[in-house]
Amino acid sequence: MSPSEQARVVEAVLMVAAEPVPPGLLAELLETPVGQVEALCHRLAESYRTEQRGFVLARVAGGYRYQSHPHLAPFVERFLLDGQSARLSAAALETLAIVAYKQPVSRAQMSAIRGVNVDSVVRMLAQRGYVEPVARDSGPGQAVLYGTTDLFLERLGLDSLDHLPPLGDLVPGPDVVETLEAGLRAD
Amino acid sequence: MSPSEQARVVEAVLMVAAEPVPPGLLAELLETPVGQVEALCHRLAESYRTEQRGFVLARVAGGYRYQSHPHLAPFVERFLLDGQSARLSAAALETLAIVAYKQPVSRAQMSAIRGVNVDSVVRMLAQRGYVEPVARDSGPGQAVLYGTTDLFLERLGLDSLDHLPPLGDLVPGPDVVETLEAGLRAD
Amino acid sequence: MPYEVSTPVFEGPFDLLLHLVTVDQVDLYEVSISRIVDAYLAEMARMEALDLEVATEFALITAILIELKCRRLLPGPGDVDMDEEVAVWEERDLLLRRLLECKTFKDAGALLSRLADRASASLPRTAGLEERFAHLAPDLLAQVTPEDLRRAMGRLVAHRPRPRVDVSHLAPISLSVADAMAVLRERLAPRGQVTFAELTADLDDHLEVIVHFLAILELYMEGLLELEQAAPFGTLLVVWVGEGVAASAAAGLPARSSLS
Repeated sequence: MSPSEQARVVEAVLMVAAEPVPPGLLAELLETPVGQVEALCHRLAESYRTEQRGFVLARVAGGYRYQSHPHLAPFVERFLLDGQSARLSAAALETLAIVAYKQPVSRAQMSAIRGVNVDSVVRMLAQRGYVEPVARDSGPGQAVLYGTTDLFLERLGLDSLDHLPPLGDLVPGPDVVETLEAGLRAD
Repeated sequence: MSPSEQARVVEAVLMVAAEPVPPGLLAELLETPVGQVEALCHRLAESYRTEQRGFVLARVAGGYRYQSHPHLAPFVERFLLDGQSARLSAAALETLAIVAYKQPVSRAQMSAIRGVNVDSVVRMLAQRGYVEPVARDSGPGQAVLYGTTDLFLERLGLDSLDHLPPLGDLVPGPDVVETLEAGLRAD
Repeated sequence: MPYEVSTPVFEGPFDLLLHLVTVDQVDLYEVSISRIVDAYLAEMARMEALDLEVATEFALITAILIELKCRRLLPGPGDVDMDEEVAVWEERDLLLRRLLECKTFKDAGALLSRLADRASASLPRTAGLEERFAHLAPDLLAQVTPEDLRRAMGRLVAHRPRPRVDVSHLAPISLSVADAMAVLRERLAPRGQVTFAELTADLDDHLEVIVHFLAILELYMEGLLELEQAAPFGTLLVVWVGEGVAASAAAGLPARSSLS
């Protein structure tokens, strides 16, 4: 693969990555020594600078990621204040409810209950500070378990989790519980 | 603000946006007519193409967003590992097509077209966020009417429902009609 | 999602009909039911174990074919020639339209699948908010109450799919016999006598005609009307003999006692 092709792959991968990507991972993907990847990212970052792009290629937390250019922060801030929808989506509300009532709970368990992948929703909820990793599953895989935060309680006006409205009459029949539990065990 | 400065702002904002950003929002931010924003984004997308970037500026679900370049899909897929959303069955796709082209449409109407009960399929499509209740029938029974969501447009890479290929193109050709007619000969 | 359930060959009766007509070139009206049954038994024999869903599907399709044949055997609403001819054609056209519509959306589904496949080669950026901007994000919980959470959880628990009996093959009946009886009382009482064809002239749906016919039989059993037919398949005359006739145009008819 030519260096310019390698650069394209790095651009594509960093564009879709949700977290900083360690150079080692990029090296594996490109089947190239890490040193070469570092040099490649360096050149890319440099080119964005000289082209005066609105984004930068930053080295953070042991990896590379795209960020908005610091000079443009005022615009980004205005965009975030005006442009973001201030309502919680139905998907986010459901996921938050699962974390609130079932914590500590893994993403796989949330997905099993909601029937869809919850990764991006959980990331958003964590970014907003409503949920956070609280433990690791003791089973194989050691999945991260999530719980709600103090900010969550504060925003909902709750003293503690004990003050969440009891599910009570919502509790489903034993057959449904069985199905649910079978689903939860499957991960 | 110069056009190149405006382009930088667009780049910065799109880099932090989690959803497609409508041109109207960018226009407000830049204090510029929408038409100019559209032209700007067009030029930006064009420049990424000619520079052979690993990412593209796509117009989806009524807004702009960054996406990985389709040619680099093999690398991006290997990087993301956790498979994207599960594929839909033929039954689900047919039902989704009915909603897409006939919306707003009730479950009874979908059943009538497909000749089978669609309840569980519609529930699954709603859970995945591809369809949602959009209205209620004014007639007796006030059936829930369904429509497609922005997520549906995003998954199909469409800017709006107007960009769906016209249903007229899909109507079976004269040969099929002839065969069917012969098969249903009344005497 | 670990797997997708897919019915082995046919997805619903239309799917089967489409297949029979377009691929096997079967003439639905001419073919004997037993031939279809044979074809289906052969299909099921190829399966490893008897699948209840497929067996149901098979029963359902047979029922539909019988329904098709029955519909054709039903006498047309009017006198012999033109009306009947037209009715048969209309019925056939309706079925043809439905099959074409079903085929159209089948193809549309395949098209959506191709679009989605193409789109999935280009994945979106989802990283979202950088942490330095986190404090600027609007409070998404501003409108949310603890009760909202409880309800959301309730929806999730309640929405578990449960096994259910598929009754979609039963055509929806918008009109009950009781409804039709009420309608007929209203229409017959002032007019005294009227032909069945006239009574049902404004009905498009065969099923509604049948419901009206059943309603007439009910009213006959209650002794509220008499039926007259000069010859088999001849004009069916419905004569109102119930209360309310005296004031109507049919006042001259002799009162009759209940037959039931």
